[in-house]
Amino acid sequence: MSSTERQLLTIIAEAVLEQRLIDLVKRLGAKGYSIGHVRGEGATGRAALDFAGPSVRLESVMTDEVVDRVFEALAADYFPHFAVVAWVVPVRVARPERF
Amino acid sequence: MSSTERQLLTIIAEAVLEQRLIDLVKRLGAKGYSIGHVRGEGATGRAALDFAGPSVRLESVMTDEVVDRVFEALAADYFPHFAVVAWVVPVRVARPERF
Amino acid sequence: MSSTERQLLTIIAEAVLEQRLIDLVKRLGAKGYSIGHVRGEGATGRAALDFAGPSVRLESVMTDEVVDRVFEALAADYFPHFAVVAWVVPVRVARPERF
Amino acid sequence: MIASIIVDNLLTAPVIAFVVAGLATLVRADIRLPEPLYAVLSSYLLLAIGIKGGRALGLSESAELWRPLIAALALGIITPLLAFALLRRVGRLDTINAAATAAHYGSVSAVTFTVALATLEASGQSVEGFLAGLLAVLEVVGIVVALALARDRGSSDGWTEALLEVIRGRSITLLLGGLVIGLAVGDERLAPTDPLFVSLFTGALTLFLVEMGVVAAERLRDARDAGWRIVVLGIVIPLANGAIGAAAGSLAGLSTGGTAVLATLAASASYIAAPAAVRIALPSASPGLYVTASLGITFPFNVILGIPIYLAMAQVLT
Amino acid sequence: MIASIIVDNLLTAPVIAFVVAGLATLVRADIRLPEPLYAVLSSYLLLAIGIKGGRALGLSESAELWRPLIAALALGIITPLLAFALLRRVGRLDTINAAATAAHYGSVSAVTFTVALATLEASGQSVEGFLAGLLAVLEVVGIVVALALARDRGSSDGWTEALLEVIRGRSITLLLGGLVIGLAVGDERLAPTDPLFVSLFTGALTLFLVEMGVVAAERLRDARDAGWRIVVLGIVIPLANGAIGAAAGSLAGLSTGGTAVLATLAASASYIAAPAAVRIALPSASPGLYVTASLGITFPFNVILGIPIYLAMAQVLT
Amino acid sequence: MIASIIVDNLLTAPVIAFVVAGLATLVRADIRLPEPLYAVLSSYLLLAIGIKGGRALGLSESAELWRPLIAALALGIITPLLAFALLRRVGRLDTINAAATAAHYGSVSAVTFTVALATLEASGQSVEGFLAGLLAVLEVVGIVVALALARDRGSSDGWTEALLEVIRGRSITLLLGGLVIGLAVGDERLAPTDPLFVSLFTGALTLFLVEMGVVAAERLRDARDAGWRIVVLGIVIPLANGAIGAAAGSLAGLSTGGTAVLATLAASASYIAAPAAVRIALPSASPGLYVTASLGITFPFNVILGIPIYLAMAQVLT
Ligand SMILES: Nc1ncnc2c1ncn2[C@@H]1O[C@H](COP(=O)(O)O)[C@@H](O)[C@H]1O
Ligand SMILES: Nc1ncnc2c1ncn2[C@@H]1O[C@H](COP(=O)(O)O)[C@@H](O)[C@H]1O
Ligand SMILES: Nc1ncnc2c1ncn2[C@@H]1O[C@H](COP(=O)(O)O)[C@@H](O)[C@H]1O
Ligand code: NA
Ligand code: NA
Ligand code: NA
Repeated sequence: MSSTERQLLTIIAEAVLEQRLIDLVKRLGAKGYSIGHVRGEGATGRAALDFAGPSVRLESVMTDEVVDRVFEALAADYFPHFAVVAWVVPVRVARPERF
Repeated sequence: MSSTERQLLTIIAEAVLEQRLIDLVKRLGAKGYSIGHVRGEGATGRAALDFAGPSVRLESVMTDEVVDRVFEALAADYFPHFAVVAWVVPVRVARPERF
Repeated sequence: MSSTERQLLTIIAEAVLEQRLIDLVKRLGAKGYSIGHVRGEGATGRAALDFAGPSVRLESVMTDEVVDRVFEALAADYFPHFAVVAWVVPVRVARPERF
Repeated sequence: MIASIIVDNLLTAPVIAFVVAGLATLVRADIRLPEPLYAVLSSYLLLAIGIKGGRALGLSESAELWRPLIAALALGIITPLLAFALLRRVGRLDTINAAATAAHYGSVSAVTFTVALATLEASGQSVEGFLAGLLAVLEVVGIVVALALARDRGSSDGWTEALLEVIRGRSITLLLGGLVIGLAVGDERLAPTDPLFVSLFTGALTLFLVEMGVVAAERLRDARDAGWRIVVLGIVIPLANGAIGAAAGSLAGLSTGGTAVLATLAASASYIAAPAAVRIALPSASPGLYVTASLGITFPFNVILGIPIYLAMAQVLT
Repeated sequence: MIASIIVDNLLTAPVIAFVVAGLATLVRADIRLPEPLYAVLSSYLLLAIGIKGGRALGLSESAELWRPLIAALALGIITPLLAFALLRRVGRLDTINAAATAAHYGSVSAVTFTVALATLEASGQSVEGFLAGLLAVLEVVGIVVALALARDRGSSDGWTEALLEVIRGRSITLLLGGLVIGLAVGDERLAPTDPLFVSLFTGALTLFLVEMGVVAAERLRDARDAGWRIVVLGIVIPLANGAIGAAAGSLAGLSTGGTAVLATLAASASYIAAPAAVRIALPSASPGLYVTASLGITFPFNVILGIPIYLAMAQVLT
Repeated sequence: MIASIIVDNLLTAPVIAFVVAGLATLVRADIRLPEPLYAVLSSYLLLAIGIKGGRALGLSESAELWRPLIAALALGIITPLLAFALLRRVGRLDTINAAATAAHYGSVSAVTFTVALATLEASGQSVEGFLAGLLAVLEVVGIVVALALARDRGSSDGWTEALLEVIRGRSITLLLGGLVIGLAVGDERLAPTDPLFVSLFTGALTLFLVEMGVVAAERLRDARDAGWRIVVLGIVIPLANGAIGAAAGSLAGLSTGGTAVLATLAASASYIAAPAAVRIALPSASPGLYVTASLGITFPFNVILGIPIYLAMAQVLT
């Protein structure tokens, strides 16, 4: 395979944010995303959040520029008040034009 | 821990491919795999695919040779007609003989 | 974003271990974790394990020290008798104090 | 008299199921039902309530409806304001948290409503069918009014978004969808669906309250963090709102059963629609506070003691 | 006459539920039922239809069965060929896409079949019990014939794989499993299961059609991309196939009700078994085309208008 | 006589459903029900059995209960010991694996119990209501005794953990929760929940046995790896334990139906609570062995042939 690099961004967030995060990554340039569901604990404490169902686990493979933009937006609008964590890993992909 | 490297391959694909992808990675030498389910969007458009249920998210830790073989097979048989994306990350594992 | 590195540990294990693994990573210093469910195959064979439901997929972003401690504990108490695999990837995070 | 009504309410299958599951959870036994059942049963209950309401609506004169509708609107305005005032003064909450919590008390809990219906049915009281329609009205209005309080004080962004979330959300849509289905199909042609939507209703509610018992008990554990003022208000606010609701019901000319149900609606606190809306509109408010109050304190209080009290109020006032 | 049959069909609970949920979705309200319910209800419906059929089969003479079976086989050959011809000529689709879509019209929709049964029951018409067996036959044959068309033209690889997928897939297995259970247990000993498999049937169908309303409405939105020719054919093909089915039913000596149901089967388009098989056998065909046609156009057409039309056809022909 | 009882048992809907689903799976057809249904139905069955038991308990004299309770405790001690001896001697298993497997035979299968109830009901036999309570006792005691065997021989760590897992686990909690609900609410006030917990019971069991047929058939495939000794013991142990159970039942003064059910309980092998406990307490034991034996061999044997045999034993002994 070609060894083109892209960034895999994983976001875990409380359930009410699902649609908002999808809109966010698409608006900032991600060409695709996948969503699963998880349960967990972090700084916020479990009980206060899971009334709305399991947390969202969004993953999206994107370019470096897009990942930076998304992180900025997360830091500005979501980190302060919502239960959200995110991390980034470089991945190798085929068909780089698709990401 | 020992710092042996292996490759973590993640494949996301439309639901009808589930059994076929399992057979593929096993046939080409993967010693294990895990399957979860996600919903998402990409180049294909959501609506045309989810009639068969959520997409498959297959992950498998494998050797470099196996990952190359799987990628070739994906490119030959699945990328052209099916909704499939895949990416690879190097991971550290214990008990490398298990992968 | 700041480019602080942390380690993302992924553990896949048979269902009965769910609560035990959560307790383990918390006790050894992880500040958070997320749990999803998968089905798969590995060295143990599928049939002998899934009576208790789908396997656990735990992921937790942690410091290098914590990841080493967790791996040691896994090797001592879980690898010998239980169906468990684990791998580690370095990830970039924002707000490193949260992990 | 109240004692006997309380016993009558307590000994119904749904309420006992709630109590047993709650106690089991408090002693750390796992009586949780499988996850998908929660969502399935709550959708079923909403749709079934809606269908029942629409069916009854089809048999009512529209002239009967105006006064109860006005009563519901009035309650949707008064109850969150009263809750807000109490939460500010007695509860000592800041504006944001007081408004966030008031939204829950201004809105309603469909499950509490349903338990009231089951209790009244068990005691042979009849209830006006159109009350399910008022449930939908009250669910929205109370949230709007409370969020407006916070907005006036300049601290809500997601306001319209939050509102759309409530109005287009599943709980309203299933209820209204059921109403329309019930109304359009009509009493007679609905008969073949009765085994599902009528006969199974109380059993399904019983099953659902097993799950609610678990969830409420888990919340109750958090009550310590919320503080005793919240615990007290979690009982005082529903009693106050229930009294106002009973008064409104009797003024609107409802039957004793209908008045008891309207009082229950006024007294009940939302724990699905309101938290979701508030989380968006007032993200800085603390869910630990408002979810604990509505789900951990007020919900069990209403189910176990409140409903018989509101029924007694209704009997006095009608 | 047709007008009154249409109204009778429209006002049943399942059809109204479908319409209400579809309209709600078109105005972007979320009336979707929880995800697990979809799979659970569709398994339940298939098993219940099967059991009902097997039970009736146990009470039938096997001599009655030959002519309807031949009729079904004939329909399984004729209807996909007719659909293919129309899709090529009128629809201007290439061979692959025409064959892919024809597989859907050659196969059947168990839910459409079920709505027809409920409608006929509501109007007091009796129906031959063994029709559930014909449903299983038709489900497979039509797909095979259409895929053979594409294969002849050299463009299907996953052919046997696709076929096994259909034959061993859940929808056939649950239906046939139910048939065998119904046949083996027999009418009398099945009585204790009646509260689940008989009494709840119409209610469960109503609930299922809420979900189908959502899904079909989402598909309908895609109709614009598919083009007006597909929209027209999504109505013309079922009408043509329905007429052929009605003729076949009356030739096979079925009752009026049975003829109407066979016509409905012929007219209905698969949206579960066929898409899965076609996706494997003809991966280059466009799902946006065939799923939109069968689920977004033909399914709602049949449920709302088609079934009463096929019943009218049956009344004329028997 | 046994032949006719076997046929009577075989031809009930739940048993035929089990057989049909098992055969379908053996020929690789996919008749699996959607995943969430498995968990939902098993919770429902446990709760419904519990409620039924609690209701009957409320109508019993407590004096009647002592002797059956002692019989159950005795069975909880004797049956795992007998199983252990057979598995060591005849099965040639090491201590750990023998104890692990014995825990399954010492414990019970609520579904096997339920099939026995349905069979007896179909044949008009009445059964003491309090047996559901004995089910809860037997479920725990047998596991404890067998794990104690392994512990004595120095090889169990997770012992208390494993025990808490069983006692606080869902299957015990739902059963006991149901008992308390049934007892507290009482026969009369439970009536509104009958459509769910009584009428639907046999149908739900039938549906559940479809799923069990799939699961058991998958296990049966693994039987080859487990060896023929395990296969033979998977039939001999339940027959031996069943005979002891029948003797205990008649000594305890149970009715014929009650004796047959107690025998069935003694004969049945756990495949939910025991595997989970054993996996924790004896992680080095092989699940491929004990799950195959209890789920792949003993469960189908009991459901198809065992229950009528235990009924015949009960008829001889009472
Ligand atoms: N260190 C972590 N590793 C993995 N997931 C985490 C971690 N911290 C938090 N999470 C997930 O993110 C959610 C919200 O985190 P928080 O905002 O810290 O409460 C939690 O419920 C977890 O599911
Ligand atoms: N950039 C991406 N990141 C993560 N998941 C993706 C991405 N692109 C596509 N996917 C997933 O892969 C599926 C098929 O993609 P596609 O073939 O592009 O339609 C989508 O439904 C998504 O779930
Ligand atoms: N190479 C692998 N890649 C991904 N997941 C694996 C791999 N091997 C095992 N697993 C998962 O870990 C579980 C237990 O593995 P094992 O202990 O090897 O049976 C399996 O059921 C899989 O879900
Ligand atoms: Na209220
Ligand atoms: Na057709
Ligand atoms: Na036993």
